Amino acid sequence: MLFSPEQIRKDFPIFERTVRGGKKLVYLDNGATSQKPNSVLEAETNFYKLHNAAAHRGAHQLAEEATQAYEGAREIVAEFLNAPGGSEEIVFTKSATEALNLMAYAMGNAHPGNRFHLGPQDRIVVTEMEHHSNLVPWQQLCDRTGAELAWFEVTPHGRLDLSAIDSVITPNTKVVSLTHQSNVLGTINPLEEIVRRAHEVGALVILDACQSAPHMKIDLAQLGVDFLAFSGHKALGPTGIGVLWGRKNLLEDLPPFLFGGSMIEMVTMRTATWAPVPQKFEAGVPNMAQAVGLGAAIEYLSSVGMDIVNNHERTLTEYLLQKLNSVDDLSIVGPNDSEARGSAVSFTVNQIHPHDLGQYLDSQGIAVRTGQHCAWPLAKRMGVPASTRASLYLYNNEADCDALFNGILGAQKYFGSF
Amino acid sequence: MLFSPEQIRKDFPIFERTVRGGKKLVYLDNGATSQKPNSVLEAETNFYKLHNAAAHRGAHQLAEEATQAYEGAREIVAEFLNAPGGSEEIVFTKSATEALNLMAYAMGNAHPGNRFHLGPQDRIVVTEMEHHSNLVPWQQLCDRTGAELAWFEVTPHGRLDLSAIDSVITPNTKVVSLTHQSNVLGTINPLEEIVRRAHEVGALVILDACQSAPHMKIDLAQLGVDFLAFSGHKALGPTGIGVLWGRKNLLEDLPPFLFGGSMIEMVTMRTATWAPVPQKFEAGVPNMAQAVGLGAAIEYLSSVGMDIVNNHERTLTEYLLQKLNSVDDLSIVGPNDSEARGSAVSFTVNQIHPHDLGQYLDSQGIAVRTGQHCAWPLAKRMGVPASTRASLYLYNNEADCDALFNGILGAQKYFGSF
Amino acid sequence: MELDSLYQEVILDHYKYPQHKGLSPVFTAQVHHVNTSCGDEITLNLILEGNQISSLTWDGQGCSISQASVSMMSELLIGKTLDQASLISTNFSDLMSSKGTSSGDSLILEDAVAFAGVSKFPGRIKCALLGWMAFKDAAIQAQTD
Amino acid sequence: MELDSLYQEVILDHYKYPQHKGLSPVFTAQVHHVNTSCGDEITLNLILEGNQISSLTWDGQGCSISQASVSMMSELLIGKTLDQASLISTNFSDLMSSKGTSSGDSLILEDAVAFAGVSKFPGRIKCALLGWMAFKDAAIQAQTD
Ligand SMILES: Cc1ncc(COP(=O)(O)O)c(C=O)c1O
Ligand SMILES: Cc1ncc(COP(=O)(O)O)c(C=O)c1O
Repeated sequence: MLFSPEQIRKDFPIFERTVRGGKKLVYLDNGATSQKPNSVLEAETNFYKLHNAAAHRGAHQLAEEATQAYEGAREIVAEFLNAPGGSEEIVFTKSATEALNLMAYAMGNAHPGNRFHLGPQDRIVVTEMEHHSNLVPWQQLCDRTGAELAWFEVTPHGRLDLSAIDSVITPNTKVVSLTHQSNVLGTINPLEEIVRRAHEVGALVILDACQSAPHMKIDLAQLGVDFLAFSGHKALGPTGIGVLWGRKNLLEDLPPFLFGGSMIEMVTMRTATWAPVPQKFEAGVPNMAQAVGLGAAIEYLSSVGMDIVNNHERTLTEYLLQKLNSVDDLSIVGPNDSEARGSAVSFTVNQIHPHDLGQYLDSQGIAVRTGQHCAWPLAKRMGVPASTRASLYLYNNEADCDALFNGILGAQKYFGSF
Repeated sequence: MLFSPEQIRKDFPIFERTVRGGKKLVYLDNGATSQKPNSVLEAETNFYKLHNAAAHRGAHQLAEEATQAYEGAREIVAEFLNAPGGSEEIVFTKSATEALNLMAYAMGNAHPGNRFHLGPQDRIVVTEMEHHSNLVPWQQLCDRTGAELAWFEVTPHGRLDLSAIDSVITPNTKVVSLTHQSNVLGTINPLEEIVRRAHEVGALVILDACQSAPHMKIDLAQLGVDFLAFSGHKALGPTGIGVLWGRKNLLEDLPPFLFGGSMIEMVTMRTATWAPVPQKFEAGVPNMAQAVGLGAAIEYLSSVGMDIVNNHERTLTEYLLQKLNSVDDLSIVGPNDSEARGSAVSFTVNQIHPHDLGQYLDSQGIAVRTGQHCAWPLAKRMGVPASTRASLYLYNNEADCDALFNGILGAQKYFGSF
Repeated sequence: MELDSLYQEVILDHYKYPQHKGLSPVFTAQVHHVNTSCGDEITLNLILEGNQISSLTWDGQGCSISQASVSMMSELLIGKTLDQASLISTNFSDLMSSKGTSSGDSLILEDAVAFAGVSKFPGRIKCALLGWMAFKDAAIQAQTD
Repeated sequence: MELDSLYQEVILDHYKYPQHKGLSPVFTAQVHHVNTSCGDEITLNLILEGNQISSLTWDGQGCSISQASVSMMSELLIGKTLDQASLISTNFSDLMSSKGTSSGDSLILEDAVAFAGVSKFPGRIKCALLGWMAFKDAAIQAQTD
């Protein structure tokens, strides 16, 4: 079947509603969160209607079915990412934010002798384009352990400056944690060089795949990174579910993070030992329905084909960039061409504050994001305290880009005419 | 309208299915997780179909509606608990387990001078009947800070032994964290005396309300505790949502736990400052649909009336205890009368291992929990390495208790006859 | 168009020609406030003479709503006593939480009643209140220092 | 009744009259395993003479499935070489993951084919494997010590 965003859209019930007094919804805020196809809603609802029980607990039929549904979702995620060690390498969290905090706190829990243990002699490397969720946890870990935080700078064109890579990733670097694709600039980072250098000095690489996993084929057997995090809600899945992938031997060495039911082996009043991975990282009755929903989301994406999704977005991004570049007084924040960039496009329009531009676009039914996009240091570096971001997904089409274009022209007229 | 569990059951779609080859589902595993009424499923689905967007981000209509739905759920929870400081005292987490870990980690993050700071001179008090989720986080916090863990013992009748209260809660005690109702014994703990003593020495009281908030009216303005945690999924709500309530001034003093988007005020590459409560504790795009679902669950419970739910459970528990007590060779683990106890009833049946009993009951369509119920130290203390637990909720009736009774007799025959 | 109820002409005027922008070199109290959800910033210098606001100057960056609001606020509060200012401030806050049901008391708020429309846009209320929150803080600070 | 395929008579027999229960005072290797989901426990003592299992004794508490399984396993493995035991063990694991599609190789597993029915009950597979996992560990330990 030929790919058609209009056809895809029919699977997403939200597009049946209108906004702001009957306006067609032009949803260009996919970088913040994606819309959900019916199959995801049905998967969650069916779980509750038919199989709801506490997974891994109780010997009754519902508990068995709940366990199968939950573990089935784990298999789906493992296959989606092509996890070399299979589903035991998949840890469900509530979000990418939790997954990244898990890494930072679990490392903080490592005792001397454990490979994850950090001290004042160690270095953690991030980049200037990180989302707060992949920056602040590391700042805090450095505060607690005395480790040093270092980072790659961003060039005026919105690329990582790797010119000093050997002095950024030093031999005492333990972890390099960076985003695969910037949620502001759209920039896709060159992993190969970074992974090579990190592994050369024995550092582990953590990839924030929030903006990549939903939009391109991730092949963990190829990628070379050691851990990866993403959120379900940006990938057509439910809210309240995230994924942490890690190499099995590393997950085994990593101390646990949240403590409680289901993650223990034995407990006395003073001590506890841990269950095998991935259970070791999943304390409490899990977010089962959300995992099942994420499984359905991934099956939806896979049935379309990640390469097709990616191709569509690339073509559409090119179209969008061309449209935006034809607007007077508009500047793209980040790569202005479609080379190594995803479909998040941020820009400023002279004289119109992003918040006002966003408000005008909203009045036309166009949903975009405005502000710093949870990346203050990047905003400062790029010299744009706030910007407007349009971000695309498989259900967007040229008409959406045209609507944005016309909306911006309308705003220029509206705010210019007083 | 007269309360009728049979009528209630019609709102819960799972009871339309059968198990184990056509058997009626007798669901007595509510201590593990509850079933969900249609209104909860619809609330979640409607959120996704109509209002899905990232709350607190973006100036478009969907984002406004998502924010309203999410914050509306917060108001509902605040009212349900009668939180003295209103909805700003409600923090959404993924589960009670996360809420309790939040407390432990956040305290671990407190610097000297902060009232939550812990050192080797300080004591944390728990009880022997804690669920692992309210025990292991504190063990670990003690490990990290050098603080001392102490606990109330449990009597052979399954009550807290408060005889030594003054030497358990000492003047150097910073925190007393205990369960409101034991998930194994059903015991409801006497809070008044504990809160009084704790506050006398300046300690804060954290209440694990997992097994109480779904089953009885909680009035925080009366209860006297300082923090409270419960899970949505045990209270007719979705999986993947939990609540931490804390007094506003305490939440303001407590350092944050998860770091990332939405919980910051300002961020540089080296430093960050925090948003006001409750946002300070909610990093990342929140579990919005689950919060909305929990709101619907609470509205369902409130429309029935928590006092009516509680009365029903008390009457039914009395009936259940009477039935169980008439079984030869059956011993109740915990209080054998209905005084100060909830509707979780654990027991052993001579000769039949709980796992085998549970399996037999399952073959009859009866869902119970078997094992240590995430409370190993308590199992050891009570001298029962494993037990079988039946736990009731508003949709259970006498017929369910009769089915259990007959099931136990059947198991005795089945396993006794070989 | 509904948008026009948000972007009243007087608001856009103040945005274009902000009043009392540019910080006084001296002050009784100085505060810096940020709208964490969008990053709008404002610095406010307050000078009291006795109980009276003799100067209120500011600098900042942000959207038309936040900038126009602080501009109009300065005009409105200069010369007032702290008590009067507190009354005006409460009045403005109430207007913001009116969800579009109030058109504002023009005897108290004067031109600032133009912000009535903002109360229908929950995402923008924080913008309109940014300067007012800063003033509240500055007033407390000036009185306690 | 489907339950009967789980609780074969020979299983209940072994549960009632466990074989080789009671730990030998000496051993080549001793291991302690726990089923974390239900708390069943087992301690296993293995004595090797050269490559041959000369004694396999155990103690533990748990459900009929876990206890009968270790009892039958002891009977089956005593006298075998480690290689033979490893083959039998693999065969048993395969049977457990067969989801009810296999009835087991009675030439290799003898009475232990009675556990074929367990494979239809995902919640019980761990019970049946508890003793076998312990043995696997013990064998590795005995060879590396
Ligand atoms: C008393 C008690 N505390 C804590 C928990 C943990 O709740 P959850 O697993 O939903 O995080 C439970 C239930 O599992 C419980 O019964
Ligand atoms: C690059 C990046 N990292 C991390 C996050 C955090 O994801 P979440 O808020 O779902 O935890 C986001 C999105 O908000 C993101 O775009």
